[in-house]
Amino acid sequence: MGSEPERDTICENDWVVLQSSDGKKVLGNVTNNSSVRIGKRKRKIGALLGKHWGDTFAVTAQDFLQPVADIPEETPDEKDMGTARNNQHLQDDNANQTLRQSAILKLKEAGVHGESLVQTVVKHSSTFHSKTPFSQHKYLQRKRAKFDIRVRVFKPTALTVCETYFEKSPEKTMSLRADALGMVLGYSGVRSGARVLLYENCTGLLTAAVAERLGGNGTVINVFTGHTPPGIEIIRMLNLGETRMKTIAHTPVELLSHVHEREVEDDQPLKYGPREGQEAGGTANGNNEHVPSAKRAEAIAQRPKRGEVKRWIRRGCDCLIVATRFDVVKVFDVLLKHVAPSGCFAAYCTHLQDAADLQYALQLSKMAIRVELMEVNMVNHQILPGRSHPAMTDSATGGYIVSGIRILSPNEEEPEEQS
Amino acid sequence: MGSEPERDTICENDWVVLQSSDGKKVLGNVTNNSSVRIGKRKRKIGALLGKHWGDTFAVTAQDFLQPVADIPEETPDEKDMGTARNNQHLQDDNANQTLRQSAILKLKEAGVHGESLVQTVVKHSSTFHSKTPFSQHKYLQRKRAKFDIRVRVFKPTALTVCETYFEKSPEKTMSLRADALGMVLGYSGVRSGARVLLYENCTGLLTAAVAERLGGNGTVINVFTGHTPPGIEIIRMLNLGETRMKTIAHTPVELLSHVHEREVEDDQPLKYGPREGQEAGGTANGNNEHVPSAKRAEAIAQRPKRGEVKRWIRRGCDCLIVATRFDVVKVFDVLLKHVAPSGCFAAYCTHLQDAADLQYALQLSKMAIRVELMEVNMVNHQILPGRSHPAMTDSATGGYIVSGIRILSPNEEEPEEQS
Amino acid sequence: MRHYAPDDDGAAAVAKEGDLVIVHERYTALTTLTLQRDAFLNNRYGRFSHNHLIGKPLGRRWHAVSTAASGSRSCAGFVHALAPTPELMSYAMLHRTQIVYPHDSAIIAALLELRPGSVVVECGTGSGSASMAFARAVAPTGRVLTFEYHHVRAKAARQLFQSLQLSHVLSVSAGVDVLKDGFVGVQDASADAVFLDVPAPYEMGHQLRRVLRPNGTVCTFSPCVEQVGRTCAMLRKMRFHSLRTITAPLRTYETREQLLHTPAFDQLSSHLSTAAAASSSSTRSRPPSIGERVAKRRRTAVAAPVTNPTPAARKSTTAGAERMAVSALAHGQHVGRVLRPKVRLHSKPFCTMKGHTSYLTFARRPRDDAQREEQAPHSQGQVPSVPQHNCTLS
Amino acid sequence: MRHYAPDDDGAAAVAKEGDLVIVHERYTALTTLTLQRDAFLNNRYGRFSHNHLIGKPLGRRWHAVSTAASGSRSCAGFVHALAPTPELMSYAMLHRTQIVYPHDSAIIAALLELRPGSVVVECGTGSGSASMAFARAVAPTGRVLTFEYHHVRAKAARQLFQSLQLSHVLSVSAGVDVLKDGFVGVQDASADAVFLDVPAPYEMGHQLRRVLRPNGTVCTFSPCVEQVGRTCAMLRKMRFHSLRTITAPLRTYETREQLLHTPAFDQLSSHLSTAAAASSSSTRSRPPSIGERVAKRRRTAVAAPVTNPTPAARKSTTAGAERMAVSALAHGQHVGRVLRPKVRLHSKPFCTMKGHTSYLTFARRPRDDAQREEQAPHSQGQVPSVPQHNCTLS
Repeated sequence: MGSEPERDTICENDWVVLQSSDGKKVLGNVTNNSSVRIGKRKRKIGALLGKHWGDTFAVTAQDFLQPVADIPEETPDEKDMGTARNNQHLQDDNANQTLRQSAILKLKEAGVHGESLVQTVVKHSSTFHSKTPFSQHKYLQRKRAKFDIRVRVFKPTALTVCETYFEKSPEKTMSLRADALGMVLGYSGVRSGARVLLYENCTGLLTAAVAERLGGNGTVINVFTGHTPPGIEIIRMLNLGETRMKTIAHTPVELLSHVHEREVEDDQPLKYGPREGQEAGGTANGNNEHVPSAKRAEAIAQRPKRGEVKRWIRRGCDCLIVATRFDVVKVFDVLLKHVAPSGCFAAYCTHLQDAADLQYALQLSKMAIRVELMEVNMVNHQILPGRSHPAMTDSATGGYIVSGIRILSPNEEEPEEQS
Repeated sequence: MGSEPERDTICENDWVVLQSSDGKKVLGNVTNNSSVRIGKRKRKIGALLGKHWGDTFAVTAQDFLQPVADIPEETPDEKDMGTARNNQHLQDDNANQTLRQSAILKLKEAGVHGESLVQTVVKHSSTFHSKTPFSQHKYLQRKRAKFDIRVRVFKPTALTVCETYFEKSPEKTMSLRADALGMVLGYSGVRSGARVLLYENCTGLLTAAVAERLGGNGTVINVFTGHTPPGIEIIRMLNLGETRMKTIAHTPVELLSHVHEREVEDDQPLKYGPREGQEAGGTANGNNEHVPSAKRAEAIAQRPKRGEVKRWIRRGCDCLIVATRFDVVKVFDVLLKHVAPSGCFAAYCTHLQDAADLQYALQLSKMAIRVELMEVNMVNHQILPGRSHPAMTDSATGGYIVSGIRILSPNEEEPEEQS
Repeated sequence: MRHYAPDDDGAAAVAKEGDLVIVHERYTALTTLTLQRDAFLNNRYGRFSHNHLIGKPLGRRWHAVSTAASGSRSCAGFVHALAPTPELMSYAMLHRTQIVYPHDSAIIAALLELRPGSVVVECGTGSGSASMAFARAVAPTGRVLTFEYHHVRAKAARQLFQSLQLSHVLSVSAGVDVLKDGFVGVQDASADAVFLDVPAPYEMGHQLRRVLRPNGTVCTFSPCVEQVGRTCAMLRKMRFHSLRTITAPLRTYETREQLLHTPAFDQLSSHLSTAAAASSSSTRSRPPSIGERVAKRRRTAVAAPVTNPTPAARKSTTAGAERMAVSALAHGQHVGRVLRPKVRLHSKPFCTMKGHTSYLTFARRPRDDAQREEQAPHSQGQVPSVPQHNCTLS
Repeated sequence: MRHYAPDDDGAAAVAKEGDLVIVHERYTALTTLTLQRDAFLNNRYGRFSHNHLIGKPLGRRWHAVSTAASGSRSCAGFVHALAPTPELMSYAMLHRTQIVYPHDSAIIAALLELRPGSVVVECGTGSGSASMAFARAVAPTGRVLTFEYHHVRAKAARQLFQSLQLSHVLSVSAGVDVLKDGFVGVQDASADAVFLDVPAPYEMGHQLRRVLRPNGTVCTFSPCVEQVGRTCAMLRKMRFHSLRTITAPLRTYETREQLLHTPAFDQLSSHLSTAAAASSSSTRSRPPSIGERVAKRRRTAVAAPVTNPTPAARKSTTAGAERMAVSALAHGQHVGRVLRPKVRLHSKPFCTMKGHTSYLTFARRPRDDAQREEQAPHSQGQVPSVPQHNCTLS
């Protein structure tokens, strides 16, 4: 059915998501010599090649990654809020540390690293032994996170990439959180084989997520303005592979005004300028500079023909997804009419005012039913023996989703329908 | 210091909040012959006279209240969601009840009521004995709530009256929830002795709540439009007593444009038309009809003099509270300038758009700092052994509060200030 | 929920005999219907001919051929027939059974990283609402293997999936006591994801380890926090990683056009006698009736130049008076005498919300490494060893 | 937090020597200061003379007499000196100690029905943030009796309350092990409310029964749900009624003016060559710079007729371009050439929120009736009998 088998091991040029033991995530592109920033320094990640997804690695003194059995203790026991209240110790560990920063640096240079460095630091803490076992544990964990960094490698999926961007650069993905992504994909009815009309300002994250859900069958019609798809660099980070990349049709918005016309360019692939090497499909390399011109020509040839995209749109799209910084009502004005009746749509908005405008406009339009405005709420919980509660500090919002089902408004219906 | 001692027992003409065992609340005014609707019928509540706040009562077959020791089991054990999922019984108890409605009615007429009626009904249930102990318990509770109604009498405080209205007639109090009320009183800095400027459309609830917090010292300047304070009937339900009632100054809005002028009416009490008997202060009777004209004249004489209110306002109010269905920005335009610098304000809004407008307008005005827009969130929890979780169905919102501190904007400062 | 073949060039889908469709009467009244030639549907809106739908695209008005039998309405009404989706199916079932809410199953599908080709093991099936959402995400090449202890419910679910033409993706296994016998028929390390909606997920640790592939994800659905505590303890003991517990309360909003009028505060600058100010202001602050508002909106719509008479443009002229006014202003059009009170959109949550559905706990299965200490699982619990018999799924 | 005498006719309050004031440098930088004649405050905004505040009303700009010692700024700045409130004091303490958040203490005060004259027993005092909020609600005739085991913290709290001139309302009892010795010095049935912020509230049932008056309310502040479970079990056993557990997550919003521009969708109706459409649209959709926006707003403000030159009116002309435009329209004023792009207010929550502070459990003490079965309290727990010695509160 066109979907490629998923590879179990990491290959040259694969993108990876590396998660440190403190939960922080970072994206990297794996080559023999590539490196990513983990903790405060760049680390060589060549050792990932050939390893399995889910494997864990330690950072060596030489800033290499090196496979290890597992991360020692996965879930840190957090502070017991109930009792800690009554024994507030001095939190400033450095004041009680007799080992100077320069000494630690020297130890590191001498090759002391990882757990042995942690133990040396502990030995030099004047307060470690006066701490409660609970505080000792916390102290050790902090020091391990600092001196004995472990990372786990994850597949770059819509989920892990979404979470990485949400943590590190939410402005690039409109702060799209994983639960909002899930609801957009669910309420818009994306499924393998569907024609999905899409307008997004999430740097390609939604395009890639839809392509992942299509699994090689169907089409994402990613509508863009301008002469080239702007900001879609996340797409190449999902290791989508050729089959799934081919389901993405970046489509200039002007095409929408010509879907019912015949044009001379209809036999030719969609025309738009290249950018950032995303042409090369699943094997796009991370350095995004010189794409060989032959390869580029090939990539252009693989684009769907303009006439074909027009035919798809003429027949009606199954799903519509919008996530825009612009006027979402205007975007719906232009796109909703190309959704086939009974198709689903979902718009992601970061502000209630936009979502409210859209909800209201759709209610008046008679082009949709079951229009709902949902707040995307997610509460994280700490679940530990005797110390369970919602997260003390949490992401405040996942934004808003307006969903509904396209119907033919009375004015759109042909008279013969009223039989 | 002017605050009256709180009475422990219920007196003639007191208002009371009656809460049934199912949690439903109702307000009533106690006289020898008065009655309130509890369950589906009106019940005589004369028996409350002379009893203590917090006492419990049963409903007799003759629809009287009658003191009882206590409500048998206060907190109903709710359905165990975890296991109930796997043994969904038929929920339609009536189908399994061999006792007909008419037979039950006859039993009631024969004087069988309360617990004995419950036991009779249980005896005639064909499924009771096949139920799990847990379901039996639930069944009994439902039947008790129906045939053996118990109520507990609470003082009508800002809290209990607020909750009663929120449950029964939220439209009268702008859906003001108890937590929102608390936040309004807290962030506006209401305290005994303060001058509180107030504009509300909550039927007097906020006016009464502020008077309760003033405890007889200070003033609530309740600004109103029209020729009589509209919709303030909740005030009399709080049994505020004369001292606290006297701190309420219903003030026509036109007075605000004359605070710096000298007028001939300055020596006279505030002029506005009477309405709904609320003139008579703490002893307002519930039938709100014929207030004797002598009493009315006395009530009017007790109103503060127009010139006095003007002097208060000239010197600046300590607190500003607004809860309006109208344009909240316009209301602030008119009222905020009468708040003394360093005074606090809080506005309660039901819609985010209003709160946002106000927040933005205040930020631009330079008449306030520390302007915050808070969502009023409260989650109820079911806490039962092994079955604890947030309430499955909950009130969705407590509205929004915009709070801040009034400062003198640069344009308002006198030049001598810049010494 | 039909899936296109890859070479399907995308003709507009039409309803066929035997298809299940959703009949949308109004927001709270959704029913399902299997199309049969020459059959009729009767409801409060009238008598509807199936033949009007067969061979036609869905999502249009389906007009009644005659009024309802009760005769209470004078003219025949219409409803909408829609293609089934897991969301619509769930809402259609909502009044008669417990469901996994659509927003929950959407979030679960995303956090389980479901995609075409994924294999999901689910226990128990229940109403099938989560199964349908998972099936949509993994079709056509993936599988959802769902276990339901109760035969009656399993049969209902099987019929449901059959009517939705999902049987090639979803198989229901009935009557297996999973706690005792394990996920019978599921091969070792074959599942990309496991979803547990059972009373004691914390007793299924070894089953999870057996069927999940390394790095595969489990999600448990627990209404009570005590159950979550035991589940997390089990998952930590089994060295699962990336533990996370979330809840997703659902708050929905309504948006209305609202006339925002000012109380009689405008007259403050002019000195009026108390009575006069009061009476004039009280008339001024009277909200106009609905009729007046509608009339005003009509006038506005007429006065505004409609340059683009497509449905979309029509929509934007009527989409909120405020927007209209602002954009007319922005385009430099003088709207003349169309002086409107301040009208704006107001949103607030519906009064009550689905505050809690369940705690969702996610965790990933660790890789098996020879040197691990948890190789002696029997020391860790009372869970029986994994049965290896290979029953076929029904 | 000063309280007016009842016959105080309300002269504008002025700051006096010895008063504690809050110095607001910016939103996140609040400090406290006790006024002393001829003293100076030095901070990053310059050198400030206390004399400028003494005898003057607060809430005005407090201008520096000279630039900051570091000399990094060329001109002297200003800060605001504010009267202390429990909310401001809590925020001022926020960075150095754990506090009960102001929204929590506001809700607690309301649900405990605090009012002037109420007697509140609190355990433990901690930073004193809740105590201050309670004291404000019960002053001047009520009392807050607060227990703090740790002498250092008790001393700090006492100093704090002294500096706020709250000592007549708030008394701090130090060093009492309340679990063992009970609320020493609190008379039987004298408290209208009890607030417990302690690790084991579930062991204080009999103490609660002793000091609370019938129908008085207890509130426990518990971070973890397991503690809440034990507390509720205890309260049920002690036949407390009206049990209720809530949490109050705090979500705050920011509102900004935002220029909402349309992507290059406007040109759809006219046929343009791909390249031309692309280039023209990309310039058109460029958001104007901040400078352009400010310039435009200025022009708008000038063009709009200012009929009412009070500060409030000035505010309303600048309060959001959209409002301006709409209301100008509503008043039939032709704003002519002031053609503005669509500007609107956008609100969204700040990224992170205080998702959880504590579970708040409320319950009311039952009345003592002779016929009750819980008259034998010793059968119900390990709590020692109530000590009756009558230490004075310090």
